[in-house]
Amino acid sequence: MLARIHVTLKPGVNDPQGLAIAGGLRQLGFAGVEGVRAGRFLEVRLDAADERAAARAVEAMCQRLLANPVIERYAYEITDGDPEAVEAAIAETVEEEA
Amino acid sequence: MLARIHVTLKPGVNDPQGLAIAGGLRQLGFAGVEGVRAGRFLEVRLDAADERAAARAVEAMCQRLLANPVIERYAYEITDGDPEAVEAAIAETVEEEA
Amino acid sequence: MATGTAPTPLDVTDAQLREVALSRAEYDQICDRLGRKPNAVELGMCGAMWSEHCGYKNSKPLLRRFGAVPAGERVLVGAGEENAGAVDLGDGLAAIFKIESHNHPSAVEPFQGAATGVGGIVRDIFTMGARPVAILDSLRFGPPDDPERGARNRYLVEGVVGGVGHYGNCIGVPNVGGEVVFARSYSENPLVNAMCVGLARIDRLVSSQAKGKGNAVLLVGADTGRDGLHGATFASVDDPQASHRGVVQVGDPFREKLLIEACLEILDAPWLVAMQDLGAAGLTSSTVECASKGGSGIEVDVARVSRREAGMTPYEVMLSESQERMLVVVLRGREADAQAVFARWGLHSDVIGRVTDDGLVRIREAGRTVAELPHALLTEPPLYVREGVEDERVRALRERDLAALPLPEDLGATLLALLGAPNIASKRAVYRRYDQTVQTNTVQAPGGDAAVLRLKGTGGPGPERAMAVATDGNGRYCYLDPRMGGRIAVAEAARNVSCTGATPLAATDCLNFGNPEKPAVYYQLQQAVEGMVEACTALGAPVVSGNVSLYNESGGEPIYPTPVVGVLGLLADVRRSCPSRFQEAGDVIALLGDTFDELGASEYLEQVHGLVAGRVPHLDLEREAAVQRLVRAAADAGLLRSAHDCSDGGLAVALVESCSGPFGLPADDAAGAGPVIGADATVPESWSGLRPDAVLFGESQSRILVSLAPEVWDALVALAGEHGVPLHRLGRTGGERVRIAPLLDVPLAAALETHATALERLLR
Amino acid sequence: MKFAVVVFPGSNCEQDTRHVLADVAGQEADYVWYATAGEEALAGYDCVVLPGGFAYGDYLRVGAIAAIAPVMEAVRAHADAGGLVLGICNGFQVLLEAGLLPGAILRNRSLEFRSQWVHLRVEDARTPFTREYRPGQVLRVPIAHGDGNYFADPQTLSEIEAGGQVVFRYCEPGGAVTDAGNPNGSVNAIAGLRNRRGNVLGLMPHPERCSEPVLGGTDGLGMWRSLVSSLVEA
Ligand SMILES: Nc1ncnc2c1ncn2[C@@H]1O[C@H](COP(=O)(O)OP(=O)(O)O)[C@@H](O)[C@H]1O
Ligand SMILES: [Mg+2]
Repeated sequence: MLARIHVTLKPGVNDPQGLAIAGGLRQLGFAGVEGVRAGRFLEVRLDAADERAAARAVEAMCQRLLANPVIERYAYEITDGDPEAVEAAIAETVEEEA
Repeated sequence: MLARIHVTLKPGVNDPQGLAIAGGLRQLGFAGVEGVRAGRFLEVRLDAADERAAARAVEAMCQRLLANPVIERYAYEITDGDPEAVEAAIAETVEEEA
Repeated sequence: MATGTAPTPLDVTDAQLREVALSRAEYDQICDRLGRKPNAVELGMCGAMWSEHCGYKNSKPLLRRFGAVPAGERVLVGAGEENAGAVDLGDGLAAIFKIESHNHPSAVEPFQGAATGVGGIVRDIFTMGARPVAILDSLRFGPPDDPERGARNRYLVEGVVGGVGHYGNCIGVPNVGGEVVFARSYSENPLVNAMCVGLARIDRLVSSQAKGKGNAVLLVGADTGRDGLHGATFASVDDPQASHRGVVQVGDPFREKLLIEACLEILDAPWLVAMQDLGAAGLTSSTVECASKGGSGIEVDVARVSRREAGMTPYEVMLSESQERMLVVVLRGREADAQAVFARWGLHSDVIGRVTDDGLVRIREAGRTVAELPHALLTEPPLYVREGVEDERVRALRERDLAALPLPEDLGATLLALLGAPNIASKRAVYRRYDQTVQTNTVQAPGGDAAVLRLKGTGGPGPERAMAVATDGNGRYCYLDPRMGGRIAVAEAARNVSCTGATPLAATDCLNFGNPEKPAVYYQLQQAVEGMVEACTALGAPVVSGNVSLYNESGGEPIYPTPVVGVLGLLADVRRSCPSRFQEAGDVIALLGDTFDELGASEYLEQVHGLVAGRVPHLDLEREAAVQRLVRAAADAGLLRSAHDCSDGGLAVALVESCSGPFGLPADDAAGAGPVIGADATVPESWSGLRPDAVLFGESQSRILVSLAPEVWDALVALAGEHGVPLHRLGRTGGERVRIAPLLDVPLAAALETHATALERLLR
Repeated sequence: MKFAVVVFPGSNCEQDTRHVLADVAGQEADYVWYATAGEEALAGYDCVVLPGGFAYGDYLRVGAIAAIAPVMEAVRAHADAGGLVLGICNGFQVLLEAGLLPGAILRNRSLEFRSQWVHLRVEDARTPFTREYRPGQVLRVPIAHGDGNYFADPQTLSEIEAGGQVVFRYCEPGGAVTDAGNPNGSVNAIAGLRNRRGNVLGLMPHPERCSEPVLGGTDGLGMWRSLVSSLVEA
């Protein structure tokens, strides 16, 4: 299975990186940029009986290591992703958009 | 609008972060972990005429600043996200899963 | 990409030869010496080993000239013998050091290119059984304020500096020195040279000689991926942009740190035979090196190599440049002992082969032979001795008469302008991003002349010893006069070391040049090496290691010829190390050496008059040696409160730098600064015949600005007399201004502010 | 006096720390391997030091993976039993991630690594780590970190301040706590803080790098002297 995990800073926690990126974008002339928040995106490939088992495991991973509850929160979805498929999917979107 | 941007290492590019995280998870007893890929997740709030305009802008942002084309690739979706809604959505998922 | 199936011969197309950067003639030579046609794997191995990067086919004949420098009794391992040079520091301790380039990778991906450059040179050092204790980085970029390329140049600086810091900070090796120089000539081809110094017990030095038939060959560290395929060959052809696309390695400093500790832990193990890091040309060069240095042979099976990716061919495995990998040779039967240590450090290891005695490098895949070559074939590429001819345009520039040059009416304003120029402004914006104090040995950090590092546990009951280290090189000098430029590169690095009171022991060098197949470039290479040999001989600093980076061109134009020299010196008593800044108000300011009407090739000439022209300042080798002996003797006798050499920007700039605060630490670092100390100097009578701008900003060589307590002035006069060195009393330290009467008088605060913050602003 | 210096994969100040404790302060100091499991791993040690470095490369989050290392069980037990625990730089980050100290660390405000000397004002000179300093004394100490930007949510912060848990603040040479004196953007210029009980201290600056005259400063000595004197009395 493949868990796609998003770890983001809680609102209210200042985000120097996000600020810098926003600044950089405006400098490049993207005047429309109102704000940027920088987070982490983790793809965890794991072997689990079924989605529920996987979700339980991933939930525990987030609580115990992947996110720091003091400053961060997390969300995830589980796909029965053979990773290749996902890779491909992403690749596609990129093509399309390119 | 809100652009949710995923920046990930190209397949085949060495991912020290992912390796270390996978090691940490196994140390915690998550034996099922087969591999981890670490990427970045950026939420860009921007003011644009419509989705197509936003997409054009975000595409340019990725190419010029947000991703390093030599080792990374990117994908994004544009939601007419009033951010609150998104925040809320994420928050929910967290509740549910918690 | 072709896959190897020996011994099926291969009828190579020109395209295939191009891919492995071999000429038709070279291919034919391979066939002759081999007595058959090589297969694809063998061809790839030959291409990598015969590349300039690994084989030095254009530079080796010139490098042999360094052999002419007397080695002296301090040299333990000379150039070319092992992965790095080694000198004897006493107390059974050896300093291992080397400088290396990572120019082409950094042009493509500045952050990872620079990071893996640091990783590579650090591996060269601990491979020999030394703990890395210092990193220096010598960098060249296009101007940050260039009208067209400024943004790209700033992006490269940001990436390279970020990468150097990322890697060195993580592995806990202090970055204690280097250079950052800007010139148009580097715009499309930045230079990233990294130097590492390590300390080893002399009786525990490790060799890379694979000896003992049947001994086991272990591959330790990262899994092997398709990283950097063709890094070695492509580092040897023009246009990095095109060449490196999609072959970028991502460094893992954390794994490197584990490798350092694990490799140092096994030094005492009776079963350790040899260690060799994997660098350019990966498994190919490391196996070949071990076999050839050991006068043995080696046999590895690529099927035993752990992969990061599926479906890799033997060709790819043998040529992969995946980072953070080491080859370790252990006594047969002791494989498990070795693997246990690595496992404890969380490092994966595979037994991939054996030492043989047949002079061959044999590569198998699951038993089937896929390549079999005599290591002599791989380590002895054809050598090319070429004809060097000086570029007429350069001669013309050098002959340019500067007498008619107008004099700036406000010399004070000119000084302030120079202090804000990227090449003269403090490099704090760069080095504050490097951990300078980890390992608790840093006595003098970046910001002065040479760095000084205390040598823990040396000196027995007496005071601890220290070593001093610095890098230098001036591409503009070498462009206008490669021979003099080569001399000066060595002389200034050694002078920086001598300014701390340390005695230079040896040197390392990185030759960054353009395409040697061009006569004008070959001439530069030849001349620069001659100049370096002359200076190394005169200053008693034999070259014990080095590296060559050629084909540094883009759009057909070669970069400034840029030899970068690192010099390491020894100080008997750490407490006697001499800082570069004034320490007390009321001290005497004096100059060792003399000033001439030499404006040629100066930073002033380029910044203020927009000229890269004129004669490079003359470096008299005997005078240089005498001045350095004098400053060391004076420091050793405890006469000096500070010593700082005059380099870019001349006397006026050196004077301002000396004013910037009493700590040996970066003076422009808020907490380090402490009270600054002004200067009240007067131009000596004897210089009244010189152009004022030459007096202030000329870059006459062999000059050191010192400060000392008035009581010891007579002692210094006497000492200078003994050494036959001119000594000029310039004035007194103190006050809130920098005055060089009658030429200029500026407020110190303004001068220091500009000097300290200009680069930061330029890079923003 | 017996000190344990914990070694994580990627620690890089463990030798510096041991050097100061043993060769400068003249105390007994052993390395303890991160994989040592069980509550007794640290039995017999008076003070446990988590040294600086880049444990696990600081990948994921600084200190995060080290905080779940087997030895941390014993570190927690040692702290719960009232034993002294000192976290320097990366060690401080590990203590935060392990929840032994409140708050968290963010990237430096500048987003750049900073290696320089800073000034610290001693806010609490009664702890076993600082008793040899004067309250309000200004120390000159090196920092070297890219992630030293201390953060705590408003409520936690007010608890920390109310409880007098702030031990060091970044300041100017004269002792004034200003933005100019704050090298990384830490909230309330917090450079080091202790737990409520006062037996666990974490700080970003490196006292072990300024405890010998040749290194340009000796303001770090007070910390080792404090530890020794308090342990002698205990
Ligand atoms: N890239 C760098 N990394 C570390 N230190 C640097 C770097 N560039 C310059 N420095 C330091 O800044 C100081 C001044 O550099 P430089 O002007 O080249 O000295 P000099 O003119 O005496 O050779 C030296 O201490 C040098 O080590
Ligand atoms: Mg100098």
